[in-house]
Amino acid sequence: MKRWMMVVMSVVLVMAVGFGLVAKPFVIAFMPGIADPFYFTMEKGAKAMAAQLGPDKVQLIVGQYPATWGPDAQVPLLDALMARGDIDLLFTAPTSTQALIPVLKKYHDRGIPIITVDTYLGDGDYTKASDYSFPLSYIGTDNKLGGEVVAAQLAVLLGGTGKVFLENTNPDTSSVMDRERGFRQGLLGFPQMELVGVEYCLDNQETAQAQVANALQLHDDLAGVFGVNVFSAQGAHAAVAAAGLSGVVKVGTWDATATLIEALKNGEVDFILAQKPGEMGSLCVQWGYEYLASGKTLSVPRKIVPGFFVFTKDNVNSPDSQQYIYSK
Amino acid sequence: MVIMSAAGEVRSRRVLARVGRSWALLALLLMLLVFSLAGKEFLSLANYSNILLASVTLFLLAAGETFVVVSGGIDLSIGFVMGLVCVTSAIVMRDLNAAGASQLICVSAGATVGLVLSLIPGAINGLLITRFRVPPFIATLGMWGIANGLAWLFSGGLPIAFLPSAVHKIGRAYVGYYSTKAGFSFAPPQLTTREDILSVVKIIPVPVLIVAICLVVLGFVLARTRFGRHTYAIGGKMDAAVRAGIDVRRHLLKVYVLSSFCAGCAGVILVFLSNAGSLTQFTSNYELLSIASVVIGGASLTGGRGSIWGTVTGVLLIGTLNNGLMMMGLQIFYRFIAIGIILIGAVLIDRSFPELLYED
Amino acid sequence: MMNPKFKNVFIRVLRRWVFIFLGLEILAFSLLGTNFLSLDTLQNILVSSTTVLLLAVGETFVIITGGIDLSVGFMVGFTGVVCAKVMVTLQAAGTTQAMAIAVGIAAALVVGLLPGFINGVLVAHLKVPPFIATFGMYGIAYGCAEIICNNVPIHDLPSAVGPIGHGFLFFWVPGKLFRTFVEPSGLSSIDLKHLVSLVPNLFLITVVFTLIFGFILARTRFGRHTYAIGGSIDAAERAGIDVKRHLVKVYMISSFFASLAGVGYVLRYITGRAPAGSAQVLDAVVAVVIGGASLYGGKGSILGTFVGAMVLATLVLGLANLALPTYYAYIAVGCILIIAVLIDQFSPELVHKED
Amino acid sequence: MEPILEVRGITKRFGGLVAVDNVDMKVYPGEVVGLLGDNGAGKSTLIKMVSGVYCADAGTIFFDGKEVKIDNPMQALKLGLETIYQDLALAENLDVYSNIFLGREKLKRFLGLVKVLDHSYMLTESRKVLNRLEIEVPSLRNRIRTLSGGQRQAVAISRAIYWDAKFLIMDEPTAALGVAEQKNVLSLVRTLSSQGVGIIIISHQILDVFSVATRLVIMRRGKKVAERITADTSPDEVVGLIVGSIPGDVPNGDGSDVKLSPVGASHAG
Repeated sequence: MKRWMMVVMSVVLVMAVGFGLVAKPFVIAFMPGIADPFYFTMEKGAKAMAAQLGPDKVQLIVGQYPATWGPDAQVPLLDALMARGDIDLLFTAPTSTQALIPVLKKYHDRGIPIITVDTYLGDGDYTKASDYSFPLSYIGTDNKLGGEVVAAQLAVLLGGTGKVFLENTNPDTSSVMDRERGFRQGLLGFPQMELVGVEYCLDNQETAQAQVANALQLHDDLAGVFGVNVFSAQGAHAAVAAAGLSGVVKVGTWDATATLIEALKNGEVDFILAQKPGEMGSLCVQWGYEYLASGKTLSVPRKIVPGFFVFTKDNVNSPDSQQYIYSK
Repeated sequence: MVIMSAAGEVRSRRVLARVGRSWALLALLLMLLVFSLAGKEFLSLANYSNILLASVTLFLLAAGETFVVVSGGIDLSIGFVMGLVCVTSAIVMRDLNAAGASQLICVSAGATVGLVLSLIPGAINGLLITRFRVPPFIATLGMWGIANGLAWLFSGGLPIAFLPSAVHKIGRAYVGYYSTKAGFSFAPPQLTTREDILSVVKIIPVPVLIVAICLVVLGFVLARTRFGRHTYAIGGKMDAAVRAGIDVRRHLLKVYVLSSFCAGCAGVILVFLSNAGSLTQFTSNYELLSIASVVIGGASLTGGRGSIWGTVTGVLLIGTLNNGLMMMGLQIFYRFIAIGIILIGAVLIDRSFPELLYED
Repeated sequence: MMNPKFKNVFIRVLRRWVFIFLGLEILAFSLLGTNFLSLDTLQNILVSSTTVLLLAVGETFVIITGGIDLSVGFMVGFTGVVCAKVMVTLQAAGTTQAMAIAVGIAAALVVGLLPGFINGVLVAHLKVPPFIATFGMYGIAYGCAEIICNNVPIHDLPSAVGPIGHGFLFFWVPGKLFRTFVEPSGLSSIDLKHLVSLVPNLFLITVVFTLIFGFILARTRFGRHTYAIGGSIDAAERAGIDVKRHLVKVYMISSFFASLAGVGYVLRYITGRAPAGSAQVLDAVVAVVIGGASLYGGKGSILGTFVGAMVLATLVLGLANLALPTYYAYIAVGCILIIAVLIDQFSPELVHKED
Repeated sequence: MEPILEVRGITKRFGGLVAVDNVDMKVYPGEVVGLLGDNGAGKSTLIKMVSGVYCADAGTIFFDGKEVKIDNPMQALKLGLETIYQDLALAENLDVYSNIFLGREKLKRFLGLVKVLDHSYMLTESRKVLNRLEIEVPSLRNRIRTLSGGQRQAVAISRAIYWDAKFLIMDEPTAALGVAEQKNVLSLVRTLSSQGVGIIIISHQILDVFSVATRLVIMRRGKKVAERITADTSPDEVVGLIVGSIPGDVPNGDGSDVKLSPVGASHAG
């Protein structure tokens, strides 16, 4: 009789614990780097994956988008998010490779697993031992590789020869500087191609437009332009189109906003290298959930590179490619 | 003898004062000369048109700001009002276009909604300043945040795309085109080779023409009308203006609405120029650049002085400096230093020349 | 009409509305937010407000004299870059960490006085309007900072920098240990979870300087003269105050505080960045105004500024705690600013009837 | 007897405008001198040079028999030369006693280390001086902004008196006041002069000046055109001199000193 009671009790207990687990989903937090279409799209991907897994399994909390790029804008918002105390896992785009190390380390030490997305800590290599190797994983684009891809794509369009110009945004931001490095690296493979100038628009589209217009003025044989992010790309294509040189001067851009997709359809932009922010967000939630569900024992790849999607006039209208357009 | 020398002194002082007043213009001409000699590509019609195109929004923002500064106030909200209007206009144009409305309706409805919307922040600023005696700096700084927040709210932070095709056609149009191959035409000639395209002489970009018309109107209003006179009177001495029977509150309200409306015009023009509705970025500092242009143009932040003509010179000075330094290959950061020095220098020069006592 | 005694109390309360507002803010976020009323959040508010608070304290002096200092925003970046550059250079030259850090900080604080001096001379002696002089300096400081750091963030600072910037005055594991300044190492993960860190170093430094300068403003002749200049520059001049000299000092105080914020930035973020702090300059002005200062000069206090900075930080972090969309923060700050000035405009002067 | 204040050939130019042109003037201890002239005659500029607000372009100032250089207001105050300005020059955002002590705050040691303002001392001292002059203000803690015109004037005067002025300059002291308040101020002026304080009074209200001043100095267009002993002249003559309908003693200001032989010394004190 007594034994029977024990059995019933333990069954009830196990079920209670089980229901408790079911009733309380894992809370995954996302802290974006800056308010821009790239991170909005990432949020969208993460939300989709969270919905797919079900609200009983994952609850996604999105932190406030910092208004400017930099640890001074991001860290207070991140701290405020983490102070909620109900977060089981954090994925974030660190806005500084060094400033965020102690900040994220603190949360890691409290038992909260960290995934860095799009940008990384230190040099991004979490496999070797270092003071920044604690994150679970880095999920993000290889910006340098992307730069090389753009260089190669431009070279194909230009037949491997001609002057090109790089419209960058802010030398202070590591990701766009990696793109610049990759682009320079990629051009080395084409000795006939020459990088005639680099300008920084500081995230102002009008400035970018003026700078590219000037570059066209300065080099009347300019053959191609690469705009490294939303603002520089939009400014670059507007300048080329305004000069009536669309199609003559090849425009390659990074980040697939609706504006740039429209320009591609109009023939004002020749190709767009899209990162896969939606996929990154989705992967973060998926891996994060599986890691938590396994009782933090699952071995997660230390680095995941979702790769790129290159929009061209030929594939821009195909149904498959629509998922890579940035949207909210 | 004594009288002669006194008259001579007055004359020379007057010349000196004139020079001092229009130093910005002289500096501009000097700068054009230096840059033209330094870089071979600077001296060309296309480059001047680039300078003008790059300054289009700043022209409008600074012209509106001129009225406010002359009245003795300051308007910090204009940059974000521009962004708000730009986003809203673009949304209206996009949605009407998607709903199948005709191009003309899309564009005119979008522009109208934007311009009407732009009156509201100015009216609120004006009411806060005139009825509730909130300092202009604070009232417009508050609006700075609110307009920015609303722009985010409306756009979701993404640039607005898929506008009617007339938008970019207008934004990139020139008044006329001439080339040896295609002759003169009002529509852009259909050319394919680079040589042909580059050989086209393009006469005055349409946005520049529109802005020029706006500037002429605004300049006329400030210099020649009673409205303008009253603006100077209020900036010169508020009490005197009140005693002279000017309805100062009403007038200041109008000034802030006008400034906001100019920002709205800039926002609508920006839609055409960029073929997108974009938010004003935090780092853009349009309001500070506008104030800088107004001051370089000879206005005083204590009010009562300034002109549209001076402001135009100020904007051109900044635009030319940016363009010229870029042509010389200097990085953008050096331009911040150059503008800072010119700004302080402007006021110092202004202070060191005597007042022009007698107007002729 | 109204009982005068009651009216006096009413005026006193109205003049201190910002304290009440801060209280309401904390209450509201505690009710709506998740775990908002916690030591972590409180200390986070204190730490994250340090940059704005430091800038605002310096700005308070300037605003009381009737001026404004826009240059402080990029002064943070400028002095931060100088500080980081000196540290990195000295470390590469093989000096000790302590030496590199000390010299770096000293260099930033000394170099930081120069723009303030120039601002002061421009404003006081050459009669350039403060808005223009300091806006010019804003551009110059930013450009110079970018040139010094060659446009990229300065990394790889001495390893002791981070622990200082992220350190606390007290560390306490309940029932186990209590330390000051040095974070206990080698704790088990359970102890780490229970570790209570009290009084962040950065906030401590900020508070010390805030108190010193609050004392100077409220209690000393220097402070009194600052108010007098803001009230009436003629009165001050004719009362024999050396107004020009005083103004130069005031602008130097402002840029000194910007340098402190720059050093604080380097310590906390272990990085020197040129654009650092540029977004905080208007926040600093907002904090000063919410704290009861008038841009026409002659009014304001450090205590008010402190509360103003807390109101801002609480608002931003409270909204972040709620994970609300970002634009609410912009709109809310704009509205609070206008409301602050409206309340101030309409609250009557306190008139004493007897001594 | 030595004059307490003497200016010789003092001149001030603003750009091309000569605001004060080669003016000589003397005031003896206990004497009240009225300085008269139309708007723009240079009265205010003259006294601003004496009180250190402006620097003279030429000329010398003697105070208490010694040549002095007064480059800034503090030096004037240190000499015992107080000025009450037409616009009162009070800091409206500060309270009554802070204004009385503005620029010369009483300090005490805080914790034996730092010098801080001694509020209680300044309060009691301010109350004393206000009582002595029988001036009433609601409270010394009120900001100037909350006071009436007459009360502000009273604060400005008590500010000057408190510092044991040897010499007092009053620029339009009665302009903003009611009738009763005007009377009080004028009797205050008499009291002070009987205590041996030299006073210059500037006013448009000629009758007021006639009732207190022993000697009158009349300026026109930056020049001193006449000097009269009050008892020997009439308001009509003075008005004539001010507006120029009666030619002055030195019509072209050529520096001749013929008719300006020292007068008033015998009348003083």
